Amino acid sequence: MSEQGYFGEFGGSFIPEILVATFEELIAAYEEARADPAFWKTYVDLMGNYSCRPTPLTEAVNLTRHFGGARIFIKREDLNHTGAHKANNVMGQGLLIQRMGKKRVIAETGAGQHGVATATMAAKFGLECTIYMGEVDVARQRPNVFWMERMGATVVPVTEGSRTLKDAINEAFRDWVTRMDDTHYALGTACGPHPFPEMVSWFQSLIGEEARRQVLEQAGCLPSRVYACVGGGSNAMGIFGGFFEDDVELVGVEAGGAGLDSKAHASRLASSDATLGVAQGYKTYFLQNPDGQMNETHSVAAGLDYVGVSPILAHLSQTGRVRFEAATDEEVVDALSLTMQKEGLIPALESSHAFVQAFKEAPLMSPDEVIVINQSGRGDKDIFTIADAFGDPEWEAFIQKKAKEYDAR
Amino acid sequence: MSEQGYFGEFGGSFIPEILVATFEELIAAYEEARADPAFWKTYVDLMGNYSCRPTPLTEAVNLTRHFGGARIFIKREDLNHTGAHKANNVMGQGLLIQRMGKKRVIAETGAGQHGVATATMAAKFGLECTIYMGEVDVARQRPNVFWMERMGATVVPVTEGSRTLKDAINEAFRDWVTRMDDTHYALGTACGPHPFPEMVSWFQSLIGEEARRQVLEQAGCLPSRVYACVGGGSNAMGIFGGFFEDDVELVGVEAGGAGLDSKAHASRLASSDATLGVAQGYKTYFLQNPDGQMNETHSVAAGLDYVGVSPILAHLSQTGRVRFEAATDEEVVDALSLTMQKEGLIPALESSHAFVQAFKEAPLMSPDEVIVINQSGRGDKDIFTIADAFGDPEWEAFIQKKAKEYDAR
Amino acid sequence: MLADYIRKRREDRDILLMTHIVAGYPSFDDSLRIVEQMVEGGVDLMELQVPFSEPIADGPVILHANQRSLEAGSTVDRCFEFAEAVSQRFDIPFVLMTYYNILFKFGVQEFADRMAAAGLRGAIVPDLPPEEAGDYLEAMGRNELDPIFIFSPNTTDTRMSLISSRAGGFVYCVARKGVTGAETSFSADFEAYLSRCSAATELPLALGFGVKDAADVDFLRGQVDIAVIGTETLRVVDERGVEAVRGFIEELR
Amino acid sequence: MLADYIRKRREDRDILLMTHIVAGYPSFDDSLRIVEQMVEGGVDLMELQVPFSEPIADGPVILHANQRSLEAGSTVDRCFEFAEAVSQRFDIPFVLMTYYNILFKFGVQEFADRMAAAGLRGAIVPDLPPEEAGDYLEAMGRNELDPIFIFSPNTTDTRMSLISSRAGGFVYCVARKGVTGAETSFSADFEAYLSRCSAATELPLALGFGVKDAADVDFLRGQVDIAVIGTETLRVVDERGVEAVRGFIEELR
Ligand SMILES: Cc1ncc(COP(=O)(O)O)c(C=O)c1O
Ligand SMILES: Cc1ncc(COP(=O)(O)O)c(C=O)c1O
Repeated sequence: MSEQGYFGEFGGSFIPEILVATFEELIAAYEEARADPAFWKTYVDLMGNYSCRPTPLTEAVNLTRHFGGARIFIKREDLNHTGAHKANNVMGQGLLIQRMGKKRVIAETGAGQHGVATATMAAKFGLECTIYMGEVDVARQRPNVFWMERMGATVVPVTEGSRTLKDAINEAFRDWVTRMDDTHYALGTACGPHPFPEMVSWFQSLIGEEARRQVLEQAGCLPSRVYACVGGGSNAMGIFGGFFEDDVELVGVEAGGAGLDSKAHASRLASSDATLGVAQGYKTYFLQNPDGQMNETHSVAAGLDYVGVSPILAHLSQTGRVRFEAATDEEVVDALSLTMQKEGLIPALESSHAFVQAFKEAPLMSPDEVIVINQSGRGDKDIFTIADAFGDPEWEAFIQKKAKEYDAR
Repeated sequence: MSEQGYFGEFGGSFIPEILVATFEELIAAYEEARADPAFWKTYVDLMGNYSCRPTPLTEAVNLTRHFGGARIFIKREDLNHTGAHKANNVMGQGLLIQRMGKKRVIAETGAGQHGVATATMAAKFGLECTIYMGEVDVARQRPNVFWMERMGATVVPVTEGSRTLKDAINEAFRDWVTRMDDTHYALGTACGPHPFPEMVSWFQSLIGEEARRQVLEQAGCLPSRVYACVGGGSNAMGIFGGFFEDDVELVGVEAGGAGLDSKAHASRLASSDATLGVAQGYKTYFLQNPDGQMNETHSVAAGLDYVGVSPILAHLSQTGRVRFEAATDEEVVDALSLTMQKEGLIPALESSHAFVQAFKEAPLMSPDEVIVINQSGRGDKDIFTIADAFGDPEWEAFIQKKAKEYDAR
Repeated sequence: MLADYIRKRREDRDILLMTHIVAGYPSFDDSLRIVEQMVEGGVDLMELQVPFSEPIADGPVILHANQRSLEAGSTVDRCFEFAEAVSQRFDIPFVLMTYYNILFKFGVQEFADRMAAAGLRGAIVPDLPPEEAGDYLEAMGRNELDPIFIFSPNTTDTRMSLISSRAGGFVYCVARKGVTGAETSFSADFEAYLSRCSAATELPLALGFGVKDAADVDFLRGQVDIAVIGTETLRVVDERGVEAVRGFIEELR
Repeated sequence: MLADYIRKRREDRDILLMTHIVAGYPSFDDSLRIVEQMVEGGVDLMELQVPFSEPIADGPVILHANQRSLEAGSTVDRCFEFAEAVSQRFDIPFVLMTYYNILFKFGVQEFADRMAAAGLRGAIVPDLPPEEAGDYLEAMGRNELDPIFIFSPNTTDTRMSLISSRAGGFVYCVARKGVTGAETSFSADFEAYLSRCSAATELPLALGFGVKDAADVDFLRGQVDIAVIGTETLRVVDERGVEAVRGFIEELR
């Protein structure tokens, strides 16, 4: 049996027979592209001309002063077109779609970030586009649905299961099974069957490549530690990718939700609640019950609220190359608030998880040391969630007034 | 009498005596900075490390194909940190504030874009910050108010006059008069008393500098025409600045609102409704009644909804160097919609005005010709306005549901 | 083994019927009554699906049944009890259908042992390709259980041979691209596909995904050994009640 | 000219009072009654403000009055009629106060002519610095109207001289940084400031911005020629009605 797509005991490809040919085609296209330096150049150029890569590495002078420890640098994936690192993966897969000659793209989305990025890519590449999104997420992330629809995508609410991200993934697979000839499924994170974990990580590796170069240039040395939040794991794999060969500690931060002992979290690797399993086409740690049924998870950040985790990260956790921590919802809101006030940056709630852990450790480090935090996305897309997280009464009054205007129509 | 700050018959400095010394100080600081190449370098570096300059110039392949005329390139100011060209000016003035040793910054804001940019800069530079915003705008642009407050700024609703942008400017001057020792007023556009029109244009000239270099690199030639929307005129001055010496037609697009013959517009130079006047500290064309009282203006784009216009642009209109056109609200929504669907870009409603005019002209031009549109900002910050402009019923239902949740608390 | 049963039974019948239920949907009591109706209606073998929270290869109807069964408290243990009860009580072979995680979490070896103990005859695990099935095949073999695999129209000939070499009982042929229950249209390529399937394996062939009435069954007569009726019986239960199942099955031949 | 009137009047009074109204606020009828009350209360001269939609140098109270007057339909023409009426009827000098755009749109020359025709004696235009005032000075001069300019605490000595050289009637000294009506605290620097003002000009000095009761007026006695009561009378009208104005003025000295 082929060991393709395994990272230690994690990964693999657990897919229905009907998708096997499609995956073979995808793997072939991916491997061809990966072996072709012109493809990478096209990709880098596209990201330079359409998004704003290289994204800056911003030195957080005020936060550094505030904590009085390590020098803090922030990698600014929030400045990507559509507002997050998700754009990297999606544009890369868009180029692969062109290579494969497909005409339609589908994707799952939780928070909506990956859906917006995919709809954007589809518009740019002239592809038909369907986005699967849990009904619960459609309801709470309407702004993103609005943009996807305006960009010409069809957004299909998924009404089964927990009606969130994992169900949207299932539904996307269901679509793919019926239309694999003309359709590519652009999975949004470094999860799923081979080649997705590896391929998505490859596209995201731009982040780490740039960050390594930039930190050497700006700080004159490698960082002691690099922090990234971990949902599926793509932004983390992206930035970590630049530092695997270096003596740099890599720290992944998962959603601690209401606390690791509350069960209301989404920590697969930082908690001991997850166990090895096989679902959604791959083997990794899942938050599941003893029967193997997936649990409901919780996080203030929709993008981290997922039962599984990249098999590559599961492996790196096992080997000890990446350390995993968790940040609670409350800590996240505090870190976000501090970052806004000190630096004028608005990290996404997802990204803020990485900030929490960095803020815990920076003060204990020496001023000679440097750390890098990956700001995977911008928070201003999530005003509904963030305003609720802050419990802003003026915001509530504004929405109530707006609703009355609509009622009066 | 000094002719400082005049552009033809426009401009000047009509300020209360109490501000004269403050303006002298500002002018001195500005002239010193302008004469100091290190200042510009610091500014460019800051914009490179904190925002994502140079912002890309994106070739709009699909729109070009759609219109079948000139090759369309789009300058991506939407990718700036905080989502618009406003950041350029604000960060530049931030550096000046540091030079002057002031501890507090104030600003007016209409749409909220400049307010958010200023609050961001204040957070980054550790300044106390007060933003004046018309009460009407506070009510309709609550998301921006939310972000300003989270960044630590105080937002003061202005309850007099039309309670919009011009009233916020008046109020900011009122504040400045009482606290000019420690306070800088960071005006948001290329209007107001000298040195603001010239200084703001200087900071924004980064846009044109980059765009010229990029279009030569990417298209191999200069553009035939460059399009920019014109509110106060800063983004237009910014991009035009790169092409003044060239044989390039410059087109400024004002808010046509409900149509130029409706009076419900904000076209100072493209319509014949405006007359020469002196207000808010400078001389230019104003939309005013025969007594010299300012009219109420209208635009779907809050950032263009202003009675005056940059004295520099008024002059360039008079000399014929810049051509002025107007785009109606309806045309703007159509152009926005097309741009989203064809390119996956979301121009701000303001920026969409420039797209309207470019779309009218591109099909009539030859495929050998190149045009550049300045996408001054991103539209996704304005979802409330854009959703209303589209009349999206699902959005309304979402808001109504959200309001009910809040009601139930 | 199952293949023998199927070949034997085919001596009397020109096509066999295999039906499918989701254990515990709408309840275990109902499941039992549905099995009863099906057996009385004359089905030749049955798939019992152990519900899984992420049934990636199932269409909306079966997906829904999985969810409802779990919500009603269905557990793997309870499903085995149910399987044991029906295989003792009814004189047709039962095979289990579920997703790999259910086996994996249980322990693949233990799961196979337990299947055997419950009197089940084989298993269909749609998200377990033969490449990943080492432990599973071993466990199934040790318990003399048939590992049923799937062919699809885009499975290459080489791969069909590979699959066949691992498979037991019968091969489940997917009639068209798509998840269970979508509208089937037997295309021009259909015959070519079926002859590829027959050529690739000695095992009997079952054809599934979308079979829903006597006309569909008629069409398959002589072409495959087993017509699989999956989603449609769930629809009958949902729309016309448990008691309608027997009549529905009877009308199929 | 005004300076002579002021010097003359100062022979009898140790301080003069100048009050301010916004023409047409709350209405022109009320404005007339307020002037009447003020004159009866003994003010020595008055500022009539022609409302402007963008009164950049005025504080909230006067700003508000500007807006309300305009909303009530006040026009420049109506303000001139009003000015003419009061200067005919009352035996004190009236000066006009407004922003430059009102003059500019009207035509600066025509505006000055019209002021003169209405019997006004001078004008205060707070957003017109002397550097921009060429046309204005000429027009005022031709009509023998006094162009009243402003000193502020951060006006340099040189600039004071420049301003003084252009000014007529009196110089309006701003007592503290700030817009009209803000709380005044006469700081230690105050005396130094006033002596700089006196040294810079031969013209009488008026002191404004924030004077609000007899104590304030007392404090100014002997230091300047004119105490300007601006915002405070508007407050009296707003809070205690038109009829209270006379008493308020009388109590000031
Ligand atoms: C801004 C942002 N960061 C992080 C994530 C988590 O995904 P991943 O772990 O794949 O980077 C998301 C997912 O939506 C996101 O939107
Ligand atoms: C995105 C955007 N574009 C344009 C403008 C208009 O300003 P200006 O004419 O100074 O560029 C604004 C003002 O808020 C804006 O937000």
